[in-house]
Amino acid sequence: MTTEPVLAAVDDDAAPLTHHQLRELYTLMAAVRHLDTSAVAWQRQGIIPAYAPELGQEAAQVGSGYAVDRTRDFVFPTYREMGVARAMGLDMVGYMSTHKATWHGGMYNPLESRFAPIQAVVAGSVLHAVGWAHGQTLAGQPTGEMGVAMTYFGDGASSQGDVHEAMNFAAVMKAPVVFFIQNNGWAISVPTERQVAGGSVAARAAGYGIPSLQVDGNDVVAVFEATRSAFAHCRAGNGPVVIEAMTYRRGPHSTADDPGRYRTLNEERLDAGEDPLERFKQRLLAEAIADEAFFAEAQRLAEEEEETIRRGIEDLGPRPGAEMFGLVFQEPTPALQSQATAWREESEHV
Amino acid sequence: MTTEPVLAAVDDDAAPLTHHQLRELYTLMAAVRHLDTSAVAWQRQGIIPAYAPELGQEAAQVGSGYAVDRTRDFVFPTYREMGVARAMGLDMVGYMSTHKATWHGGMYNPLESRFAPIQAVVAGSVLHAVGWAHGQTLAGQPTGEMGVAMTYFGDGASSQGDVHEAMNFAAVMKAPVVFFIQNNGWAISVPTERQVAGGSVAARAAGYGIPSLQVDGNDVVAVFEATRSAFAHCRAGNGPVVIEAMTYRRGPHSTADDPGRYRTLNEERLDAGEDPLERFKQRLLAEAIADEAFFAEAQRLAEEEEETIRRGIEDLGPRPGAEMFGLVFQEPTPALQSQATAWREESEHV
Amino acid sequence: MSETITAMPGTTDVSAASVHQMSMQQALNRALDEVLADNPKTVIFGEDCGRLGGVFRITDGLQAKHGEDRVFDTPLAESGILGMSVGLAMAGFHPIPEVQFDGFAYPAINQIVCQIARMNYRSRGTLPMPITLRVPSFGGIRAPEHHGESLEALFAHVPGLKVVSPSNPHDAYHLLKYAATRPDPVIFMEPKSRYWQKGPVNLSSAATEVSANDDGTAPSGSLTGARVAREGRHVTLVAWGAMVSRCLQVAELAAEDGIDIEVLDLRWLKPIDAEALARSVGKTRRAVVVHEAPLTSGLGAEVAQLITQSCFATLKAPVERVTGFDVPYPSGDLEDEYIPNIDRILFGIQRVLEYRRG
Amino acid sequence: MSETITAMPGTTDVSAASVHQMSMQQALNRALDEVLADNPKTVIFGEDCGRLGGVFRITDGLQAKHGEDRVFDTPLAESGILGMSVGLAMAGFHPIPEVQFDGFAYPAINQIVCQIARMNYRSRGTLPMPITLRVPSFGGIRAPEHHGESLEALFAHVPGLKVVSPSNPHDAYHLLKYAATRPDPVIFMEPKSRYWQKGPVNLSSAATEVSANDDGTAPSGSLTGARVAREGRHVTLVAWGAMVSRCLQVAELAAEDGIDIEVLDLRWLKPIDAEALARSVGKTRRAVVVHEAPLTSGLGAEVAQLITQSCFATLKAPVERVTGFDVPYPSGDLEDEYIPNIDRILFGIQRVLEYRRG
Ligand SMILES: Cc1ncc(C[n+]2csc(CCOP(=O)(O)OP(=O)(O)O)c2C)c(N)n1
Ligand SMILES: Cc1ncc(C[n+]2csc(CCOP(=O)(O)OP(=O)(O)O)c2C)c(N)n1
Ligand SMILES: [Mg+2]
Ligand SMILES: [Mg+2]
Repeated sequence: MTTEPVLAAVDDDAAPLTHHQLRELYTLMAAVRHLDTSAVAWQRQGIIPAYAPELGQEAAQVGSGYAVDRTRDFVFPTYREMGVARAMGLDMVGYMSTHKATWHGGMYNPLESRFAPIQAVVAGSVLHAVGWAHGQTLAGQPTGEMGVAMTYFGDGASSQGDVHEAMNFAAVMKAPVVFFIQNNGWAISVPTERQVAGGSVAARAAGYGIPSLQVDGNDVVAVFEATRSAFAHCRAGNGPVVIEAMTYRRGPHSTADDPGRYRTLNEERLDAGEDPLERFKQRLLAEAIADEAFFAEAQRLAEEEEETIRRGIEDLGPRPGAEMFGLVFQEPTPALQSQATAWREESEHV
Repeated sequence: MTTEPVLAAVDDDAAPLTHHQLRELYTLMAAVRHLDTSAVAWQRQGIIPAYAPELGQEAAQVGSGYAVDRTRDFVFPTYREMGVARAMGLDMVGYMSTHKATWHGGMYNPLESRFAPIQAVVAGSVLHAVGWAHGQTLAGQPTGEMGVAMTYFGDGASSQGDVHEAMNFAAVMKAPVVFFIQNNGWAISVPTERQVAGGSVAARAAGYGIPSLQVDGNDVVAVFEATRSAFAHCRAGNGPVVIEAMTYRRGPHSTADDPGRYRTLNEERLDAGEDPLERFKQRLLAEAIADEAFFAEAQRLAEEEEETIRRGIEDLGPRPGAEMFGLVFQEPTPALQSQATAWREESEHV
Repeated sequence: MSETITAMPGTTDVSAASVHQMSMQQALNRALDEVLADNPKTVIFGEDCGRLGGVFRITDGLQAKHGEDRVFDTPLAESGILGMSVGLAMAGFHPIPEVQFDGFAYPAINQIVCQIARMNYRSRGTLPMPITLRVPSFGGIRAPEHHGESLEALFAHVPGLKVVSPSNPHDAYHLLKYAATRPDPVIFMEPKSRYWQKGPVNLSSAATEVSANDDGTAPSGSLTGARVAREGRHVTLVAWGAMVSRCLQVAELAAEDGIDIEVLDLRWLKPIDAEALARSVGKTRRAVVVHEAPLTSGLGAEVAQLITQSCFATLKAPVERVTGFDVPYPSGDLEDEYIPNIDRILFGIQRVLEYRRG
Repeated sequence: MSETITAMPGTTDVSAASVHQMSMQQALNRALDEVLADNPKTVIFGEDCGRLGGVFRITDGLQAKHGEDRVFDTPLAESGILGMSVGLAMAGFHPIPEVQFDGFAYPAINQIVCQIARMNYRSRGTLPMPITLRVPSFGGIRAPEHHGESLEALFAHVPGLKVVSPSNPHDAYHLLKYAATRPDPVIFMEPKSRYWQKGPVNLSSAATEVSANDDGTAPSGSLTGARVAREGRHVTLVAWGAMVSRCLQVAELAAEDGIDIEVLDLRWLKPIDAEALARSVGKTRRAVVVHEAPLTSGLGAEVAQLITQSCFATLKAPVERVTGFDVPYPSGDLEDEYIPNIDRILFGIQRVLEYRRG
């Protein structure tokens, strides 16, 4: 019926990554891997009550996050984008604080970070990205320099009605949005084949006239390049792009989950494919872009970093109860103020 | 990515319509056309407060409704399927009563009619069709004899998240559902090109692995045949089908609407295409399937029928207020019963 | 149907020159026009808001005047409209979305409750949501199903939202201008059965000025609080939206029997002006709350409980509620049986007047 | 933490043989197992309900035992799950859908309010909706955002729904079996913080029998009404779900000071057992309602107003509400500041005890 929509070829999306950049990507992935596995340990040690590991999704997250221009783009994460956050240089204590149950959404400044608050509603922020992106159009950003919104969501989230509404709105309004799906094979216990009819979220894009890219989500360079061309397409005013990064959730859904109930270790081994970190390492070695000393140093840096973040998290006290009341509105209401007063009297006995 | 899904060829969807059937189709369309234009007049005369005309959509509605097997299928309408209702032999006073503001949803028996209550929420019943259809699978209906659900909705409704959830559920569960879209060019004042990104609702189906048919919605025979093959496909256990009937809303959105605010008469004339009734008449004449006497008789029957229905509607008194309370639950609650008592005392002074 | 607009404290310009007769539809349209002109970040959108000017013509002419970037039609999806509003607000815009009818706010509730109402909180104040959601509300126009709903109890229960409903053209004009310039989300419930009623509107900008008290709370009678629509001594009728004019009618009828009714137009449904309730019922010692929404868990319960808390010692009778029933909003033929009518309100007044302890 | 289960009127079998110690999770699981066995038209579905047995394991083992047609996973879409329930009910099934957490009922509100609650009415009784929607509810488990919400006020306001919440394993077992065999839609709110608490469950089927009075209303104390969880003379605490056990704790503490507290476990949040409220507060003359949901327009207002209406003449103090605040449910670190704690409930009791008129 319609011809398959394709990405506009844009000049500035072609330059190959430098060796420096490739090493930087590895360093980021190593930091993310170590922080992620450590956070699971923190949970076991009682430092944080819960965590949603992104083990296995480092390439998808770092590769895409690395393509963001933090002077003008904006990212809309779910609850599992620690790797994107790290790649974008977020304050990671602020990021991790949500998992310590300090503050829903995290304690970093989303405006300065260009990274929206952590979102616990599956598909909850996909439409926000469309609105933000349409705002760039309305603000009259010159073509070629538009800020781009990138919204992350999972194979499971793709079933939500909001995703459909978002893709349709974005396409009708030609909004500069990158829909970045991490298809990690699972939505808690439900595998993609019983979730995503037709087998691919990217395949949905054509129905809206949106170009799409299905990419090996375990290949960090492939992910980066796909994201970079999607950004270029959007920035040039050509409307939205859908990227589906095929990857695998190697860990449990969260530290509360027991994957043994719905998949065997053998299935995990077979389905997970190559470890994105190890695979990238082998490539860097094979192409002589990095040597063992580099990897050892990356690991050392990752450990140092984790140490600092862990200490920050351990030191993080609970927020003052008054914030419950003070942060609801920009202009507080008398009714809420009197509740705050009653709370102070009864709970703090003042 | 995926190969274009196609309809399963099923034996029993091939027989050409008999002359008798073709004439019956015309008779139905003539009855619908006359009732529809009369209902607009009723509104002007104050017999009913409002009406949503289906002028121009007679072929789409009669052609599809005619394919329903009322011993086992079930239809989920919107608020504009008068033609389907008539083709399925509904009690038309019961149907029209919703437009008299007698009872939301109409007064016919939906179970006996195999026609769900009139639905005012755009896309509201699309998921119901999927649930009903999955019920056929669960009930273990023998393949080839499954009851099929047909859900109607518009180009505007296609933007709702529920439609996406419904198509995905239906495809994942292989539910016997026909999604029948009447793309009539408009959702109140918004034309399809600013509503349906990509230009076609049928094109969305492939993304779910659902076969689809885009059909000339002003050709009653084409619509009938498409619907018949979709039903055969579903009945044989092959899962859902999407049909998009391309037609045109020749009238206002409703009797409260003023299309002059958003489209010119000239645009209407150009975009509406051929009148489905006139076009079918010319074909029947050309193929010598019917003669002028037949058409005159069809018109006479239509007028007679409208007369009866109008009288039924005029005679329809308001429902007793007690029904407000009595029909909420199967098992009424004491709280509601005491509200009913208070109402009777205060409003009926008993 | 005449409605008295009480003079607003703090209103300096009361010259006849700035007072115009207009319908609520005109008043709202004018308010939006001015808000668009005043703040280039304001955008209006929804289903049929643009070219058509809305099914109730509230946005009539605004697209032609302010351009398609400022006033535009969206695809037919309420969650999309509200979700998009969040993103626009994050990008620094001030969205004024419309849902076409009350009943079609339900598909957007997830975005309203979990996103719009919480983003300021979640982001610790860095991402305010200056969104004014216009909702043509309540019944009374013999409309199809889902076109006559009262969602105020739901909205008022949601932390992070403010909720307001004007009862007359003057308030509609000023409350909409006020709401649309606030940094917090406001649900603006328009009584659709009142759209075409005319009334005096004082367009003077002084009439919108809200001079807060020292403690940050609003002075009584100002736009941020309730309004005494009619003074009286014997019973307070509390109402909002379309029920205010009905209560005023009832008061006229009751006056013939020597019963002097005070009518309090609540206006703000969240936060509720508890002081105005206490002041009025402190004087009359009897109160009846009137609303169209179903009784159980309706906003009438909250109003009644606020009154009981502040006036318990002096209250002569338990607060009465005259409301819609716990049934789905019925079709036009039964509408008058469902919406509180004059008789039922009079019975409620009678109950609080005749109440005897024990 | 011990909870007394008062003997149920009409319970004939009180033999120890049918009394088992089990957690609420086990009681619910057993109830579903039996309902599936009893009625072949019953189907259970939702996100992760099948293979995983639900994130709270309420449906654990049911798919393996009853088959994939009876207990199945759906795609991740709550509106889809509830919309599908409507169609299944129309096809003669008895769906027991689950939404995974309270906060994720919002995406399905449109289907719940506009479809499930109205289809029986719209179809004039020809299309009943025997749907039991299970909603793991309320807070207290330091969960992520949207996993600790209390939606009872919203549900109770919707005409066409019935709403129930058990506070202990025995009630959980019987109320779920009762709800799941009714012809009307029931929202079944499970207090997730109580899933793992054990208690005695009398499995005797006689315990579920509800012998209605002649007028069709339920006898007090039966499963269709409230339950006196603790008798007392001085103050009535009204609560439901997880707050019941907290109120029982408070009652024990207050007893040390000589204050004799009655705890009424409301159980049914729609319809509310107004007679039980009148009976209890008619005796104690003082009442405090406790709930986790935000104060404004919460169900506490309705409960308070029902009490005030029936007990106005004898009430010694206005009904107090000890509730969550009008703020979004906070993160784990602040949870204990938000949920009514023992201190705040005691303060509420003190206020009704010390109230002096004028
Ligand atoms: C609207 C909504 N429904 C349900 C949930 C509960 N839930 C949290 S994560 C999840 C699975 C998400 O799967 P997917 O989108 O594939 O993301 P992944 O967890 O694999 O990263 C579910 C059901 C939720 N958070 N939001
Ligand atoms: C959920 C919802 N939102 C808005 C409306 C108001 N409304 C009624 S019909 C309509 C346009 C529908 O267009 P389409 O689906 O193309 O059907 P058509 O009217 O052309 O038959 C709108 C916006 C509604 N009924 N339901
Ligand atoms: Mg996933
Ligand atoms: Mg249309």
